[in-house]
Amino acid sequence: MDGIHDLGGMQGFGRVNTPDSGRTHDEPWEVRAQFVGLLSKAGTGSMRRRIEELAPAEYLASSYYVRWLAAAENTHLRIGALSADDLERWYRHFEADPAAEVPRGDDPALAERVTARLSSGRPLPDAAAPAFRPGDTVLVRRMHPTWHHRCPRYVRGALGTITFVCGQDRVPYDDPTVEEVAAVYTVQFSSLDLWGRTDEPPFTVLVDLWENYLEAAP
Amino acid sequence: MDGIHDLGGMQGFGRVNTPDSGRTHDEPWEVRAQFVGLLSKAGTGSMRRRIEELAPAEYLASSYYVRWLAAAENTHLRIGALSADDLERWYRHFEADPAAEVPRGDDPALAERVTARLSSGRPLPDAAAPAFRPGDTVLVRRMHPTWHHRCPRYVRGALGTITFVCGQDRVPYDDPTVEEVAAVYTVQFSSLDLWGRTDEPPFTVLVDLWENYLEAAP
Amino acid sequence: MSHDHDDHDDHDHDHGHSHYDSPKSRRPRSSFELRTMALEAALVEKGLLATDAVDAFLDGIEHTMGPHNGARVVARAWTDPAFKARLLADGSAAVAELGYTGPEGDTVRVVENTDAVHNMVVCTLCSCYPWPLLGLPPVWYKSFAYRARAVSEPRAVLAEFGVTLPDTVEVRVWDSSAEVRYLVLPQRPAGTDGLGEDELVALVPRDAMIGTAFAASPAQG
Amino acid sequence: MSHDHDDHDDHDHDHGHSHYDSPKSRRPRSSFELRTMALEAALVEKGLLATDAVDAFLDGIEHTMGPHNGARVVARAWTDPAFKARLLADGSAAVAELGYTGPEGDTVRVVENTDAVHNMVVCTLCSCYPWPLLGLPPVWYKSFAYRARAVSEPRAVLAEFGVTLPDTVEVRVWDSSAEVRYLVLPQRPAGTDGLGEDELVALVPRDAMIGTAFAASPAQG
Repeated sequence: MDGIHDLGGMQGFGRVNTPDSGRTHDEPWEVRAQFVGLLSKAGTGSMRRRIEELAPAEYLASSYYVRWLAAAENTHLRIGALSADDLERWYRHFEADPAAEVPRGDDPALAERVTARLSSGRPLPDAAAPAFRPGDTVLVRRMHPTWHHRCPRYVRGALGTITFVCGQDRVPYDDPTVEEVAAVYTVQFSSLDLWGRTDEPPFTVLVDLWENYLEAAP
Repeated sequence: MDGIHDLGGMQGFGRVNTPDSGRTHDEPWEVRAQFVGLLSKAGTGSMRRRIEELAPAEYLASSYYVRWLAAAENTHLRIGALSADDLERWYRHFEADPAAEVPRGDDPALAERVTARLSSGRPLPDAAAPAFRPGDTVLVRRMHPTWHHRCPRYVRGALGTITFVCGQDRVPYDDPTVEEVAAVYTVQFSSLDLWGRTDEPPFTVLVDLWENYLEAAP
Repeated sequence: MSHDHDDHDDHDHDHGHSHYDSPKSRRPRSSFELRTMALEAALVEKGLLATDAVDAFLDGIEHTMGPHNGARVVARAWTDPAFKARLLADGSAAVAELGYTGPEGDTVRVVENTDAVHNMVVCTLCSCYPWPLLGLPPVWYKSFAYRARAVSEPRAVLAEFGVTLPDTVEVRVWDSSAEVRYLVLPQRPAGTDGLGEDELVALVPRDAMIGTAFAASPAQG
Repeated sequence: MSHDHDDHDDHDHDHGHSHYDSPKSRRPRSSFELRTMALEAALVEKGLLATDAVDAFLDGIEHTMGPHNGARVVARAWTDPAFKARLLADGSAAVAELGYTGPEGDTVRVVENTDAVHNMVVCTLCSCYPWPLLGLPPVWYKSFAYRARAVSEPRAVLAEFGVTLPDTVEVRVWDSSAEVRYLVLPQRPAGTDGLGEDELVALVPRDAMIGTAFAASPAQG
């Protein structure tokens, strides 16, 4: 979907480098919320998509890790894996008793797989039959996708040059059972073709895009 | 600026037609806030621009008339026409005494000019030397304007057809003393050139654009 | 416009236009109302606001202006072919014949719905709207959802209003991004041949002049 | 990485990785912490979460992974021309030689800063980042401002970090929108000819590997 998460080129957000912004996070619960969401066995699908589905006003009002937390809560409620009552009951439990600990539910086999995954590398396989080659000029399709995708709006309709064929990968969609694969390319754009002349000298932007977002330049 | 106000094509906002959304407003203060902002003599400049300057999260979290109110407050504070203390003092005054009335400050000459304006029409003058004519194909420039403008992002880089020459008008900028004028055109786009194929049959979008947002199609 | 759902301001009829809640009201003032009162009072205190000018403008936008004017224009166009021709050729001049001019209505273009074309109007960047002809815009016209979706999925938006069109009808969406203000001329309903202008006015809901409704048939009207 | 400003988690050293505040802490838990605890507890209750798997992942992302790995890669490339050649030709295979593989680091591309080119990395759509090489991304990398501005005004962003470049340098901004993860190979600082790999590691701040800092000179390091 073309949601609020697609921020490239938007103005009005102020400074990047602010006091304490070099930290990775501020509170211990934050990273835990992210990984509880990521490792849930409830079948939440892509958490990226779940975060994109937050209401735009909530997305902008929430910190990074609150977005992860809210998306994880919403998704478990929506798919019926948890009820609002489950969450409220436990919330009141921990609120009432500061010494209460979160119960453990270990799964050594899964923990072992996670540990193995943490030190394994699975580079993208080579693209089987890429339609474009380095040096080709391509046009990013104009679209209005209501499904999950990874094609930022700021490159739509722009001409770019294929710089690398990154490999072959599953096309991101809502439905994790869809097994479509496509070549992924690094496409190079001149800032002039994205933003025209600005206050800065022209620069280069490189974006990794699936083949189905591209067409041959006219 | 390319701010959060530029909403064309964004997804995630839900339904348009909701209960009570046929009303023009809900509370009497709302329209008053808009016109107090519009008629201030403090030299706030374009209130449109002032609303666009709200922080994106505040913009999305606020109702239409709260945006007008917040923009009017911010602007008067920023230009020094009012102090935070002025606003707080009066706020506490009205909060403490529900019967307190807002003081009047009449200006019969201005009121007369307003009344006259309410029944006058000032159509745009004809464009002096328009660069384009109906039927011409134009390309909307790619840009990254940090100043106030009226060129939505969703038409940038798209090809369209000049349908009407609307007339000649001041180019919108931050600085109200800049007196640049340019022709304004109605430019017609096929939805295919904006969004590609979608669930709906192709349709037509017509956008009124100043000449400096356009160039001749290559 | 009794079938239109914007006759709502019962609580400010005392003032004749939008002012603050009367202290007789049982509700406590909201923080927004208090902020608005504080802003107005502080500006008056500094000599930066003319109360009578604000009142005059509000009286105009809430009473003189409004969808009754647009409906009159539509009914006139339905009954007077020469007026309709002038209206479509130069909207600004034609609505001025009826006296419907003023701020946010200086340059007017009227776009006609036919069997082949359906028009709808939006302002994606803010809320531009033809005040002299339609008054203040409805909440939905100012909503983020309408501003976002009208230009990218107009039929889905129309469906929410109960307007469905054959695939062969061309939908034209006008994004009022400059100073031209748009009025949709809806199709005259069937079964209205015998009706005069005043009766026809009652068949033109506000939303039909924005493009999210049809004119009403006499049975509904 | 003592000159890097992300050594902050003093309050969870007891656990070895991000857990909840100890009840001995004097602060009341925030509503967000309570919500996170409730979510975790409810999932465990339903058999939908493996606590040991979460702990293992957090231990990896907060300790095994981190900018010390990226800095090792950089220092190796500065001192071993054959490694550098392999690294630039096939980042994934070269970092695997050092064991720096894992989630969000399966496919790695290393981009080299030179006198003519300065690279910086962003993820405009979310927060993609090479975990095995750099750990968790800093708050600024995940900020709306960075995601919005890096691709449209990179020099203004760099200036906020004290990085200014001659106009003749080509700025290349890499938007990690798919599964490739990027590491910037900063330029080796002057005056480091005599230093070994371990000493060089200490000159590579995390931000230099994202592209918003230079490597430190020995005097600073």
